[in-house]
Amino acid sequence: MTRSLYLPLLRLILATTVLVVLWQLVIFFGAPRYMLPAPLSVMQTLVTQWGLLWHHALVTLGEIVAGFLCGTLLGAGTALVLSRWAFLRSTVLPLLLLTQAIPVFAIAPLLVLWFGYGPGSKIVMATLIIYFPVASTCYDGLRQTQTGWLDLASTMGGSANRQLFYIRLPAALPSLASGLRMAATAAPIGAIIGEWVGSSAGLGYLMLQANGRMQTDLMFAALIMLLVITITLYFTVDRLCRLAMPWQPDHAGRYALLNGEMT
Amino acid sequence: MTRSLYLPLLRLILATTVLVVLWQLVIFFGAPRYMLPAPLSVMQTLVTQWGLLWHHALVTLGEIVAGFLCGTLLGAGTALVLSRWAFLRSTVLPLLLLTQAIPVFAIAPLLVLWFGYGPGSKIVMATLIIYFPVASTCYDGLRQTQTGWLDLASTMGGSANRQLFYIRLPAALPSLASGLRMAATAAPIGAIIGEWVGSSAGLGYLMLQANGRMQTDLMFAALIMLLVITITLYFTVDRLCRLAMPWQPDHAGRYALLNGEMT
Amino acid sequence: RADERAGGEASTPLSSPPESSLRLMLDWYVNPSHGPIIIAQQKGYFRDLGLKVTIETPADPTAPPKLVAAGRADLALGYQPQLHLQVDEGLPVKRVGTLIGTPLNVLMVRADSDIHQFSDLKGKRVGYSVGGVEEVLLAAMLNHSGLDMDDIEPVNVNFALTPALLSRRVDGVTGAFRNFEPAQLAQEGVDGRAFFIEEEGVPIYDELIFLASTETLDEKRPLVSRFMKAVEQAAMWIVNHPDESWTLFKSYDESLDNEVNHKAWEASIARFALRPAAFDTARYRDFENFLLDRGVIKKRVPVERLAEDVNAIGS
Amino acid sequence: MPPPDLRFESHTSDGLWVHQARLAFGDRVLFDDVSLSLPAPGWSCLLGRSGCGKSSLLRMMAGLSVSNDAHLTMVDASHHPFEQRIAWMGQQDLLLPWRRVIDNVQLGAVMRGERADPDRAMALLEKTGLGWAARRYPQTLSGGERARVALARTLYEQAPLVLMDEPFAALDAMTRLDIHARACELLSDRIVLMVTHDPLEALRLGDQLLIMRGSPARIERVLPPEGAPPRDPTTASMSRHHGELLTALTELSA
Amino acid sequence: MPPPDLRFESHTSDGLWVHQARLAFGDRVLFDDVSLSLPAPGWSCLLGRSGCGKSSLLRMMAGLSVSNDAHLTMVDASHHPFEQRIAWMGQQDLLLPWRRVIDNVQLGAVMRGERADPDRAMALLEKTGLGWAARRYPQTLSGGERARVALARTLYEQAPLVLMDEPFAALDAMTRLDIHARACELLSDRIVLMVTHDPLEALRLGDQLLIMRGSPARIERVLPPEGAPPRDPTTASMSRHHGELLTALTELSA
Ligand SMILES: Nc1ncnc2c1ncn2[C@@H]1O[C@H](COP(=O)(O)OP(=O)(O)OP(=O)(O)O)[C@@H](O)[C@H]1O
Ligand SMILES: Nc1ncnc2c1ncn2[C@@H]1O[C@H](COP(=O)(O)OP(=O)(O)OP(=O)(O)O)[C@@H](O)[C@H]1O
Ligand SMILES: [Mg+2]
Ligand SMILES: [Mg+2]
Repeated sequence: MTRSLYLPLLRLILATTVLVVLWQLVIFFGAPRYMLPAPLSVMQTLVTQWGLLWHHALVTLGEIVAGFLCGTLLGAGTALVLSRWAFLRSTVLPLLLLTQAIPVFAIAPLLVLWFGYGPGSKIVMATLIIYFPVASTCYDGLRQTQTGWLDLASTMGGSANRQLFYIRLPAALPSLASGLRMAATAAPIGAIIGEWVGSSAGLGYLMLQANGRMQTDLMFAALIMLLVITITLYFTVDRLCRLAMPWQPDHAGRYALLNGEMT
Repeated sequence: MTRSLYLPLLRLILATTVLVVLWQLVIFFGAPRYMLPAPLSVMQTLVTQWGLLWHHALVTLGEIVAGFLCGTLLGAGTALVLSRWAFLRSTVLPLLLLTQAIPVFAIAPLLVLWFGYGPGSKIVMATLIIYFPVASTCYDGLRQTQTGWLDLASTMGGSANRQLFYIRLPAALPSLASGLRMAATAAPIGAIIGEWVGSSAGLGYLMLQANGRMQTDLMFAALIMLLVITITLYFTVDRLCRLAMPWQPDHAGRYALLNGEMT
Repeated sequence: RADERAGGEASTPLSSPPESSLRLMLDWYVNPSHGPIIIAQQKGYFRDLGLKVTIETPADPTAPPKLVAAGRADLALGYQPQLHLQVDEGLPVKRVGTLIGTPLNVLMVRADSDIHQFSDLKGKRVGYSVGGVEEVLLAAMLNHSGLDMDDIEPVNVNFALTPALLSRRVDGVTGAFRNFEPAQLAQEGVDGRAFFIEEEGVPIYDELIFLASTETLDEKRPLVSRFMKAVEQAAMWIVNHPDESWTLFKSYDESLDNEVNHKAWEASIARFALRPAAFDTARYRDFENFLLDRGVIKKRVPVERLAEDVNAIGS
Repeated sequence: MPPPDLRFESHTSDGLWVHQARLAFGDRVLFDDVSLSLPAPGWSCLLGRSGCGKSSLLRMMAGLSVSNDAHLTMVDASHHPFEQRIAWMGQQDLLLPWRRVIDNVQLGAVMRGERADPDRAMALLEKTGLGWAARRYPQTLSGGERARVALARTLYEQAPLVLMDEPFAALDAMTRLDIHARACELLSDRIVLMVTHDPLEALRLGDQLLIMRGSPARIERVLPPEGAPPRDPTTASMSRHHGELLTALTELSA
Repeated sequence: MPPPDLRFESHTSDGLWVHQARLAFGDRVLFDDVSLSLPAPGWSCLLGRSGCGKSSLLRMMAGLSVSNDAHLTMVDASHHPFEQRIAWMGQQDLLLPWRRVIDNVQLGAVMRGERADPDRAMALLEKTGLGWAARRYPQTLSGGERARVALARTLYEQAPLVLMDEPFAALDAMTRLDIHARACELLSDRIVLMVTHDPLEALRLGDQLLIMRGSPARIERVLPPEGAPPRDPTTASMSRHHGELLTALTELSA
């Protein structure tokens, strides 16, 4: 258990090192400082401006978490509703598709207008950006239930609701997890867009400021804070998803699948 | 066959009507014209400025299609490579995650500087934005192969490559389709962001321009062109995915699953 | 919100007014061009006049006027050329003060390029940020030198002007500010050459102006008036104490403290409007004519619709 | 609904009638206008060649979709449509991998929103010899163990009509004998229709044997040896019947 | 690798030996230090109670993972490790839903990158009575039809060792007799190890019967009636053997 917890962390550190080396190489081969600061100067900024970065990071973190929760709940809820009432699907799905096809930032000013400059508009933005991916992966997952299970449930007199919650939903958990993991990486992007459209705090705000002033090292320091948030969120979600599926081989050991069952 | 082709179209039209009515309602309840123009005036602009819109739409369409192809190929390719060589996964996956966690638009200015203001940078942007979602859904799909099939294949002396291509890949097609559908809605967003960061043609350029000149109706007309492109792309991808899975119930009729097989 | 409204109505110049809040939306992130606002905030001039000013920054300079119109902010920073378009499109905003009363806009090229005069731009790539009228101004300058838009290749670089020039992705950029971009270029060891817009056939205009909503202005005019008073005090103080003012400015936000900003600050001091509330009718009329002639706007409006001197009416 | 066919009333006075069953996939008609009657209580065994439509018939009786050209009518002793609950055990075990064995057994209660009865579920698992596996996930069970869990799940349902599709096919001879006795006892008051491929099993358990044959298929009724099920497979009467049945099957299918 | 155990050499001179097979799941030891020998060519039938570890043993012989505490050694007649190709037919049919029936049969060729031989595949389908279904997707087949496709797929492999886990369990008596004959003929030159629950089937086909019993399990060897397989199930000798085997199984498992 502990081993499985530390191993990915170790790998992450390894991956980071690789990335930093690549980064240094890019600089070596002539990316100018105003485009890409040296890793060292970014580290320095990270230390000297820690207070500033931390303050803004907290703001963004709050927005991200709230947006992630809202987005996944709404998305998963929509998927559930659509797979429960199939007749809705034929009209609601294209509607969803239409709204998804509108780039969030195209309507960002409207959102700011309606939800203000506070965290509200950022949460809405993060929610919007993950809503459709979550809804569509969940929905696809919910549709792919083994029909035999549903047949069995219906002969048992299972109502559509119960079939949804006790058969379709657990069967779709791997797809849900896949959707949630993706949402974990997308929610921060939503919050940042929200901050770019208008705000007075948050990492997105800080990045814009720094970018506008060509303080690329501060900008990259903020970016690194954002990365850390995103990755933490991702691994938390990943771990929770695994915990929610104790029967899955990842957890029960690789030899659990003697009889050729679906993993 | 024809019925199944026209029905979604009909629904789409219905959905659009609903959306337009909602839109009109929003205006009715006080969204100012300079933020949200009336549907009618947008339609008018669509007609009068058709030449302009068409010209820019073609540019964007090219970028989107190119980006979609690159992104899905790279994404699916990565997923294949990762599931073929599991040892890569432990280092490459966190690396991917890191790069995904960097908001595309944070590095958009860098991309523009490297790839220029031409279509190149937009294609790269669209590619980047769909790369990770595609790679991660495909990868999740490729991991969830029924172990029995793989056992069978290995007793037959199937090499890892052949198992990947003849067992894992077809088994993962529903997940791949799910990823591709999502990519179809995200690729246009990438292209538009690319155009916003710097360009001299395309719908994103036109939208920025119109926004700056307060021509909200032109901006929304461009948005509608974008919507049409996105939705066409989505349905094309959806149809192709179905065609690639002739054994799936959607195609073979709903009674094909007598023996309780996975749908 | 309630206390603000109450404050606005109850205020009389004589009694010490209760504190009223005022939301100001800048045009862009905080930079030396915003000097008087920041100094007024730092020196407490707003507070002294009973104002509690919150400063917000957008990423898109076209958003603030809309947000003011929608009542999401009380004041916004905008650009005069833009204002004409906005009013033409029916946006209920008008100019109520001036922050910088001269054009800052220049067309910059690298000093080491082969562009020595404006007409050398023929066949070159020119980057600009979409501000709505920048293309029009560029066209006017080109016409002035006997060229037109077809002779150059315009590229929208969306505010990344300096990097575009530094990386030679474009040969020139328009929309650069004469107080800021040269300092930024110098920081990277590149000299710039500036073509001043007013010398290339564009009428003189106010670069940075304060905008308010016409719908709520009557109610807010006393507040705006006080706000302008504080900005005026600050501008004056900056001129009087150039070095001290830099120290105070950079203390607003630690990320402001760098060499580029310092240089830009020095270059900006001479540009701040010393009479922020004052308003020159001719300037607005002339610029309107200029835009009308080029077909950028469709109709003429009374100058009072565009701008006013908040101290001339009411209170 | 067509009027009940009175022909059937003659041979049993109580039970269940299936009328005018028809199944076709496109042009291929598997059976048409087939009728059968099931005594209540009683155990009917359905035999027939692979692919003749046994599983499909059971699915149709369970109200599950099979083909768009499938139809049958089920009426009870008083000629009313049979609308009581049905326990169906498919040819596959259909255990849910995310529910432990005992939770799989109690699935019916969960599905109907009833209070689950873990004691009864546990008792059934004990009877099928799987008490020790109650807390395991089904993935870790052997084929025969899974089949027995599915059987326990079916027995947990207290439906008057029980449809079972080759329930004992994955069990060894000994376990099978054991389970036969348990099932007979537990299902003594129900209408049971079981598909099986083992003539001995059919002879041992059936109150009537139904043989499906021909194309399109028809159903013939054969009577089992005298004596109450489960019958001892080693008696002479059983051997004779077995021989006869095998010969009959061979002839019929020829 | 431990040196080959010479004890086994005595009873057959040619064939395959499995030594020191051990399987445990955690504390539960299913079998330990079990050995068996398979004559070549010859047909061995493995019988045993549900859950005693038959499928697991076959998986281990096929080189598939079962548990992290599982081990065995397989050597051929000349005491070398057996490294030849193995055809394995699992307890489930494992048909790929995206390949048509005929393509499922030819899967082995595709897997090894060989040229597929559609004529042979078709011939095998004909032999299993499924020539008509060659172009269908497996989802549209009945349980017994699927099992026969899986059998055809196993027969398509031309491996010297064939491991089959209850291959005929889903077939009716008649089809089974038919398939027995075909399989016997087609597999006459291979080493076959088949798990079955039907003693009659074992007696009909086996050159030796292996009975797995006890806990931890051991394997006993029983000789079948004289005569070459497939033996006629209706002879007196078969009946006697059947009775004996049943009694033996009952006793052993008690
Ligand atoms: N992953 C696992 N963890 C724990 N126990 C397991 C696991 N897999 C299988 N078993 C147990 O191992 C035993 C042997 O299983 P196996 O499938 O080999 O039985 P079998 O002899 O083939 O039985 P059947 O005739 O029912 O198919 C069973 O009791 C099963 O519960
Ligand atoms: N969707 C389908 N389309 C076409 N034919 C089908 C479909 N589903 C089933 N069939 C055919 O219907 C026939 C009857 O199937 P069914 O499963 O009822 O057979 P069965 O009697 O249960 O056979 P078994 O003993 O092998 O289980 C089979 O020949 C099968 O191929
Ligand atoms: Mg069947
Ligand atoms: Mg088994």
